[in-house]
Amino acid sequence: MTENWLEYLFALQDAGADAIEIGLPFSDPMLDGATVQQSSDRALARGVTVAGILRELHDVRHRVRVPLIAFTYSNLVFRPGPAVFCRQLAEAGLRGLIVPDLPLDEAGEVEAAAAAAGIELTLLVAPVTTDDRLAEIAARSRGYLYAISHMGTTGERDSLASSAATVVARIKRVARVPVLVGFGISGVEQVAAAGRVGDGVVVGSALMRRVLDGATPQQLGAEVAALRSALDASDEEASADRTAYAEVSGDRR
Amino acid sequence: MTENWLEYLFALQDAGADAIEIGLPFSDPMLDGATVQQSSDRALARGVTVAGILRELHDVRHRVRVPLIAFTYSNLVFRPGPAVFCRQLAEAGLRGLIVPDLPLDEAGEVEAAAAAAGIELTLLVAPVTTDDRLAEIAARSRGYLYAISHMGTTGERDSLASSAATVVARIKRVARVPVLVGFGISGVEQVAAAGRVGDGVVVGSALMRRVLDGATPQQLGAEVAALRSALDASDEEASADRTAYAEVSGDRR
Amino acid sequence: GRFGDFGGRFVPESLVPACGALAAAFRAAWADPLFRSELDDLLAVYAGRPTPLSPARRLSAEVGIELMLKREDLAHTGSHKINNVLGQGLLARRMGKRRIIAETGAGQHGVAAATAAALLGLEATVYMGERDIERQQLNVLRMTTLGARVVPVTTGSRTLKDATNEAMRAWVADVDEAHFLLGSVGGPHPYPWMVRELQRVIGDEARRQVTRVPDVVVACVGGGSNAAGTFAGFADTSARLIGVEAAGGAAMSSGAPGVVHGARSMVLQDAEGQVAEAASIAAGLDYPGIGPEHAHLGAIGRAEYHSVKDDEVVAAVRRLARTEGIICALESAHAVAWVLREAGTPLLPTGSRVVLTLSGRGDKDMATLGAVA
Amino acid sequence: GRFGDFGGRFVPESLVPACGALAAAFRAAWADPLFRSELDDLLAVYAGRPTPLSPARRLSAEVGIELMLKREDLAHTGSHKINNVLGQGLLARRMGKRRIIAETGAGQHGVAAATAAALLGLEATVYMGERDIERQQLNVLRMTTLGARVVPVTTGSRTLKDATNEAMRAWVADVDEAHFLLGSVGGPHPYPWMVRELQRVIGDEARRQVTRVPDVVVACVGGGSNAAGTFAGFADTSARLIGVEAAGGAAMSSGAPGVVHGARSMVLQDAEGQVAEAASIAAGLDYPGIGPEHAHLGAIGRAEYHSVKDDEVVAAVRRLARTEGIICALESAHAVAWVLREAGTPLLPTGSRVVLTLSGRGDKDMATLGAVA
Repeated sequence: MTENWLEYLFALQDAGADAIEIGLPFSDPMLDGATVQQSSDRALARGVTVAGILRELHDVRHRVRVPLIAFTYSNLVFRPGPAVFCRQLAEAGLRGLIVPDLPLDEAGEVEAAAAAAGIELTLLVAPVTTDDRLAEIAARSRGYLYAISHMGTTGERDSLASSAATVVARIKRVARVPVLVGFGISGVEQVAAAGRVGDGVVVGSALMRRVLDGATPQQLGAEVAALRSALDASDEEASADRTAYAEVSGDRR
Repeated sequence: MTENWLEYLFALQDAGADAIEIGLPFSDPMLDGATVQQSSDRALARGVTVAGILRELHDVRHRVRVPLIAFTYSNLVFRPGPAVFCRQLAEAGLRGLIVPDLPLDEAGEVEAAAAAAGIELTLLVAPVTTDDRLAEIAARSRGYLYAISHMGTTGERDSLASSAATVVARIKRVARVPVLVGFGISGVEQVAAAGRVGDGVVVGSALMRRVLDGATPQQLGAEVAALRSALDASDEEASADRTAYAEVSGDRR
Repeated sequence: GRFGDFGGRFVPESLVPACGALAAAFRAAWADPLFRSELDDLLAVYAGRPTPLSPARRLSAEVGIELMLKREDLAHTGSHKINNVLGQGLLARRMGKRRIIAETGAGQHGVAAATAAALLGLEATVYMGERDIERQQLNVLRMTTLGARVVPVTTGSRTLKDATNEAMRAWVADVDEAHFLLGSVGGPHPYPWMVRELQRVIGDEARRQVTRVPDVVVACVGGGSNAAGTFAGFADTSARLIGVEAAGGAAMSSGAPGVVHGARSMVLQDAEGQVAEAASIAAGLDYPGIGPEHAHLGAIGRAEYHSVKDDEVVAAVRRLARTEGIICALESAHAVAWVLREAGTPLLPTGSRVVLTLSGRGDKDMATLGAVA
Repeated sequence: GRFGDFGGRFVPESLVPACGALAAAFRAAWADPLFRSELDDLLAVYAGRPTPLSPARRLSAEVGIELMLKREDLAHTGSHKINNVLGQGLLARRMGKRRIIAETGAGQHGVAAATAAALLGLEATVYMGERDIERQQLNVLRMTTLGARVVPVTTGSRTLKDATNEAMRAWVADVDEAHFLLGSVGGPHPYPWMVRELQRVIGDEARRQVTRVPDVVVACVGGGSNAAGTFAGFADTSARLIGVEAAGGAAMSSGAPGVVHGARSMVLQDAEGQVAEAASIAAGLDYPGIGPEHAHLGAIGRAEYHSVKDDEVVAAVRRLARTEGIICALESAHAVAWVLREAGTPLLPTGSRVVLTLSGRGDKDMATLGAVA
């Protein structure tokens, strides 16, 4: 599991993921549930570093055909400084950045640094986000808009929150970029349901748990292919293109 | 040890004790040291009662040739009432009563009851007793005056307290009855030293410890005979008669 | 020192002069404005007095009375015991004593005595029953941290009664240098009077803090110092005074007149006068006697004494905690338990205005409470 | 919410509206005389305020300064934490919340939060690191006795840092019904400002209690709420303000600017920004961050921050206990240890007049202290 995280990345790519989220492990993942916390704790305990992950991605960047998006917390951005951090992402071949504890109000410096480095800073929208804020977030988010499907942390849930459809519908009214639906989505049914409302679905913890449980890259690829099919099926019922967006455990293996 | 306490009593009598103190065990012997406390605890735990002790003494009273003096605490006197209690003592053949937590100031009722029942209430004098109090104690004490040889509880000590000579000398100036020296006296040397200053010596804890350690009535008798000799020897050096006063464990076996 | 038929000074002749000197010294000190102001200053800037009188709003609403809590749990060291030890500590220093000797049951008095000794630069030796040492480990650690020597007492029931015997023995042996810092309103004169006077600050404050005289004033009673101090503030009012004993240590309900620890009072004892062992979940009430003034107040009918059982006490601690956010000592919870049991009955009619002294906080009892969970 | 370069609101979008509503609600409440008087009343008749300012006479004489102790150890629940929880508890009720969520390290804030919840009829859930649960059993029992649910946190270092993460996660999931009752001057705006305002009663009282402005005001700092509240009362005076951190959790001396738990402040962390685990004998200071206002006060030079080691802290608890009869919390003892170390040096010249906040009492630490005996 330690050494072959890149194999999982390529398995996901081969299975039809449209974009892949690269989690950079943080010691205090405030918005993540138990699966990501454990995974982060273990990775850090093993000596995994952000620099190491980016170096490995840099080395394989010619084989990557889908957008890679970094997902991490503010402190890892501010510690080196947003400008340095965004340049490092860009050099490693990443396309975007998501920082869940960096709301609009605090995002200015990172936005500027990202723009300067050619990194798309994707902002998040929650079910409780007001219309005014939503309008501004939609105006400033780059690459995607990330719809937090429910009030809670990341991690699998029994069913797609009813809040998901509502928030995505509100976002889509003002969005200029594709809307991804994330937080706690797992299984073909939920993926299909999320796909019916959004432009794409983020499946994070559910896949990570499979890896933690010992799935091989091949097995994980098969899972993602199944999700991809479910999403495509939902696509036929709905009107827009759908994106399968999988999170990989560069950080969280 | 349980059944034969009267044998100890007669062994002491045969060994030359001039008077014998009968401790009536109390649950909270505030002025007694560890030896008497343990002995009292054990006796009470075994079910020993004051009534039982007095009944046994009553049964052998024709064999007793020396004065028997009860030693106990106020609560055992007040619980039945001083009048009843003193009558019970008299009926059992006891001659006197010593109540270490009944100072002059509280003694009135017991004094009257004792007098009425023909019991001598012996009062105690401490090294710290003032001259005024000493005069009144001397006037009211019956049978003996009990000189507390040192400030502390009963129990053996390495040597006779220097306070003993001082307090006894003060008492003898005003005493109309023999002065006994007690508290923590053990061994022939201390008995001899105490005997040189007082009219008699009370040896309590030291003998009781011998009993607790398993001495037979015969062995205890031999000890007392030795103390008796020491006392008589000191008598030859001094001017007055001496009394060997031994405490027996009616209560404290 | 005499309260009707009760009180007195039943001590060995060796202690008579010391008791006399103490009574004289306290009488003089208590009449000395300088002593009083030094004590008042310590009570205020050191011990945190006045303690509040807290309305127990939620619990009052639940049981249909108006309950006000006199918060001795907020005093320094966590109980009313600090009032007494500061007074006696100052007195000991004034008398030129070098050290203090104290007895303790739950350890609250021992901690308070060790505290006063540390504050005033006196040595402290505290006698504590072996059984109490086991169940009040926290307080033992507090005492040793304060620099006191804690001496385990292994005789008798190995609780407060025996610790008191041992402390008195120790006092006899060092009566010149040592002050015996007795913790409750028992013992020979002048203790019951002196300790009540030092504790009357509880009742005097509460009297000033109420807007009008309450119908009922209630406090737990072991030896009875917090109750005596509370009652003193309301003795001349129409308030009914209620002392609540542990069912297993109810000297008033189940005892008989007797002489223990230097005073005549009510005592749990057998027919011959052997003192019984008390049995209470609250180490501070695990005592077969009661202060002589309580015996007197009960005899003349000025105060009533009731008792509650261990399980009522445990339930009372929890209920007060959950409704008012106050974890009181198991001792204090006896008063609470009585209120909970009697509220709405003829003993405590609906609508009664009640002042209840919470004598101490319950941190020390958490292990005990955890074990009966 | 902003203190120079520090502070802010680095929270998930899901919490932004709640933080905004909280800031607005607190601003309105704080300006509302009815709210203020209700809080002041609770602080007085329930929590025991004002707490005394005690002259430490014997220790002062020994070290050659004039030391005065602000006695938060005497406040209800045993620490200054009660000031904050009563304010936030009233605010939560005013905002219509049904329950509170709290994080705790030493358990003092958890106990205080559970207390306020019980008093005000709110449900309480307290997150506590598994390691802290082990070393602060007493406080765990207190919280459950008060009716709170204590949730063990098993991630990361299993201490306060992780308990805070978990509490914030729980808040995200129940942001409508729950108020996140943060215990220190960290977290997203409005917490650092709100908690400092609720704690400034410490400093305001002390300021009124001194006869003239002291030379030095000193308090321990973990998150820093007792220090922030104390400093607030002396910010506009000439007094030097000193915060004392644990050597193993010295965010000011050994940390770097960072964003943790919703605010930018000084944080112990590695070169990439992974937050370090603190290590202190005092669970309440076992935290890698510090409130953003402290970071600012340090940056502009208004306050100085120093650190002391565990062994100095243990010695300080014992010395204060033996000279003044006060067993303070291991947290508070950091301030005492600094005074003991520096008295007579240029940092704290002989004759200095010092106000030191004793943030809490040490009952909870007796087991820890016993283990290093």
